Amino acid sequence: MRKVTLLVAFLFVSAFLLLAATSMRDFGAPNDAAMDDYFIANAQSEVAANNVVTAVVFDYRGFDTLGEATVLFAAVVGILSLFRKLRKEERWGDER
Amino acid sequence: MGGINSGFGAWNPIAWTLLFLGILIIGFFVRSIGRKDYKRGTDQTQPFLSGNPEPEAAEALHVRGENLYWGMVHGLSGYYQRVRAWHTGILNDYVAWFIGALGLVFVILFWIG
Amino acid sequence: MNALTVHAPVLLVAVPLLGAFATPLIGKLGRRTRDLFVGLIVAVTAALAGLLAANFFASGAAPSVYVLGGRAFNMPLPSGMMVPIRILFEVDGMSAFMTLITALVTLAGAYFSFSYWKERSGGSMYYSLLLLLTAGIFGMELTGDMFNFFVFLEITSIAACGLIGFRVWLRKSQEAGFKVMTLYTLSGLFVLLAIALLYGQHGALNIGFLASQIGSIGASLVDKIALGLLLTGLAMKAGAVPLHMWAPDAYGEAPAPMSAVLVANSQASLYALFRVLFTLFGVGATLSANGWILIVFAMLTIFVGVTMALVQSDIKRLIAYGAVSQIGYMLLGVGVGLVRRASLLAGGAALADKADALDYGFVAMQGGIFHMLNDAACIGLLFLTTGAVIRASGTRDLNKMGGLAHRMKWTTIFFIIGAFALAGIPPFNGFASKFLIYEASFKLSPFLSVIAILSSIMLLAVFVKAFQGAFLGSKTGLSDAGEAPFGMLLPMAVLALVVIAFGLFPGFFVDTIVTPAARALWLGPSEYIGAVLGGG
Amino acid sequence: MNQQGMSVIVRTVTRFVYGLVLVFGFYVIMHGHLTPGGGFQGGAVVASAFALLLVAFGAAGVKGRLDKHLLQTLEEIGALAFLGLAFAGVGTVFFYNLLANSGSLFGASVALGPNAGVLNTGGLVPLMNWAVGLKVMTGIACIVIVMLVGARKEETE
Amino acid sequence: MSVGNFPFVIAALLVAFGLYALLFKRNLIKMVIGISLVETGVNLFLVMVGYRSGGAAPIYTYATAGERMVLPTPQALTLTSIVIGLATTALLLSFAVFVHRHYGTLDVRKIKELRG
Repeated sequence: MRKVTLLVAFLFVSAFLLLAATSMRDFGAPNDAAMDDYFIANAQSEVAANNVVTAVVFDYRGFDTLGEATVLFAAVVGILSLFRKLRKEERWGDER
Repeated sequence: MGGINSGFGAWNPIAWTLLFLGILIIGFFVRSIGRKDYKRGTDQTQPFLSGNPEPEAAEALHVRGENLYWGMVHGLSGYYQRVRAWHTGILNDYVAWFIGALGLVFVILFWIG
Repeated sequence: MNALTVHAPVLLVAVPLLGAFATPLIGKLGRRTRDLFVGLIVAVTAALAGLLAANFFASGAAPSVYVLGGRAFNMPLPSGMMVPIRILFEVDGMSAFMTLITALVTLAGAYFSFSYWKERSGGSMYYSLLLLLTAGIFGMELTGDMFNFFVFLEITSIAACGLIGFRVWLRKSQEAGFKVMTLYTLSGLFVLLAIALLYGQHGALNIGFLASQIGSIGASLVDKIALGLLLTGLAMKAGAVPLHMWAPDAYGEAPAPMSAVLVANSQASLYALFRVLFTLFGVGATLSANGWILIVFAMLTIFVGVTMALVQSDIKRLIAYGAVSQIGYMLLGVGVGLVRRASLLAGGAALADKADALDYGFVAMQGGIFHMLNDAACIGLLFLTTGAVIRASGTRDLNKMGGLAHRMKWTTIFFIIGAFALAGIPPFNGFASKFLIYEASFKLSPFLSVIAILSSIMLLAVFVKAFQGAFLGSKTGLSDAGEAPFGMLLPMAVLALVVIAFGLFPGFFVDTIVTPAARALWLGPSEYIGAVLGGG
Repeated sequence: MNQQGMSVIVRTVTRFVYGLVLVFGFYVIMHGHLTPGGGFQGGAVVASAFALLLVAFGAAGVKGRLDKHLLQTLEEIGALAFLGLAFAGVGTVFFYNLLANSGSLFGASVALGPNAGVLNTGGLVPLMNWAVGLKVMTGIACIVIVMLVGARKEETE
Repeated sequence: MSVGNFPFVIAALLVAFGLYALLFKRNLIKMVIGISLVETGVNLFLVMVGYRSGGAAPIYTYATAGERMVLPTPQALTLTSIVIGLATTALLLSFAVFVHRHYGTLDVRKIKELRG
């Protein structure tokens, strides 16, 4: 019974996802590409980079890239902190 | 100074505090004119545990946290059984709550709203 | 305005990032140097937040933008373009208000940690994660770009989960870490899906531009689905019942000062929820339905949170459920405001005049937003005291505690202050904001305010249980418990002073910082859009 | 897969391929602003070379060569370098690309439209590529090593 | 030729499969796989949103003159979200390692000390 309700809810939400996908504009025909056309037109003159994607990644949206590097840094620090060497007074199950 | 006004009610903590202090002073005054023949060291200072003798073990005098409000929790036991049944520590159920809430939000947005 | 005030928004994110990247390197120089460095970074960040907020609220509280990487910081649009192409930081009343909250809680948490985490391992990584979490929260509150917001959301998720699972030797902390990480990632992915839908429909990522698009051509079906995804994902991240299941685990298992910062994290996603509902979809799309969704979430959150807190025997988890229930009051205030705003817009009334006339919707939003600040201070204070108590007694089980008030007098006093304030006992600050929420929500429907008041009373009962279980009782049992060290008492004292100050002079704070924040949401997206696209 | 890695075939092939993968990764990083790729992609390629070493020679085989503390330090240096490059433009605006078209290092302008590409262009972009490349390669290698050693400890427990 | 919305539907199906794994799989590792399935679907959707029919990669090196290019922004966003997904997956897996170290199992139904 519980599983059936779960399945119904799951199918309902998936149906909405499919509805969103089918009611999007057609594949390959962007509605409004003013921002991206600006990138394609001015990346060479402003950033002096042939690779427009790299120009977007490191110049126009460079702050996203900084955040992305930060996410990776956070993951590394988190994993290192999980696998760190504990002190002997930090015995397992100590609440303090 | 310092008060806030909610359009149809007002709240001024400074005035409230002054009033509270005034009531305290009055209370102490009333208390000070009470009876003075209070004898220390007699039965008057013994705690009255509904006629029982005071237990020796000091822990027995302390109602532990879990035992507080046991009556209220007992009265609401039906509700609590249901609500605690929600909080199964199983991760799939948590995801299921998310999916269910998503579906309800869609329903409200598209049919009710 | 000098260079510092110009660059303050981005420095608020960049300085903690610098500290986070440099802390493990500085940590090799020894603990004292590292603590000094971290304290300096946190203090500088808090000072920048204060500077930003003071400068903003003093200068008439008009939204200002900061273009990252442009030729000039205040030219979002290149010549001849109608869409901003670079990432913007946008500061309006709500953002500046939230940065104050975050700065306060982070300051207290970091300086508490200096003595709380002294004899523990991995201090450098601990403070690095703390600074990353701070930077992520500030970024969430300041950014004006949808995808950039998602990136900061993920930064906060990963840093928060690293901190939740930081005490590796506790099995529950690892369980909580996995659960919270899964749910955070899921909600973040749905937010990203919504952002992708919006980008596919409108070809832009700037919040102001998207808001103007949605406002002008109305919300299409895809926009509505994106709204639903954003709403649910951010409600999950904010911990609204029934999506709160992760919250007690997270607050309960993290190190005590980090629980306070995690509350600030939840409030940041709450801010994002309000931003989406008032600015992004502030005109046109199903306003009253959004408001009623918020109110339903709020009612469930308030009642279930309090009642679940009543039956906890773990003191940290008890406070955590209290924190969950407080999220509901903010949702209630702002939800009432949203419903009222929708009806006013339908009636074609002028929102600014209604705000000046203290319409009950605006008062409700004032209360909800003011309660964010109060809740951050009180819950932070309570979590810090809980950390000191657990450190002293070595257990978290209320059935084993008792009699701590004999030795930890100051901690007891701070706990009483925090508990009374959070439970809305006058003259503390919790009452001031809850008073506004009660009266305004009573105007909408008496049922709401009755439930809210009853839950507030039950919250007082909850704290009485915690106080009686932990502090009262005879001196026996955990008799080795001494008073918390000065390094822990000082941040508690600061937060307690903040609580008392907000309680005694609520009018001042409401007029100076809360009202501009509430107006920024209440008046809708026009100003926000105007700051980006010009004119508006 | 035991402590000293996999069979001799795998190890021999690894010795051959390792250098090639490294060279390709550094090429992808260096030409990030001209050809497909960039700091992240190239860094991931180099990290995959490290992972290949780990798989082939085992945790014990690379004990001396890949030290996780060194990798972590290098990663922090990369992150700091990236942040510093972002701070470099703070005279104008945070993240302002002040080297582009400036005539100095990486400051040459490019001919508009399709061209063969000049390495000495892009302003701060190639430098950021290098910083991010260093950060990503060391970061992912650090993750792989730590998780492998941690899982190994689990088996022995 | 136009394919309508068919590719978007595929991305939505991927997200749905990931949700199914999250809902009905009992193993922590399988739940992580479900998370990364959802993430793959979202990334696929994001990068498909940026496609312009008949467009080439937005890189001017040795490009044919006057050629229409696909939108560069979604590719940058997808790159970012892929790296974020890597980070989250790595952290989730190491949490799974430690959960197994403490509980001796990866069955979700047995890892429920935090309830009520």
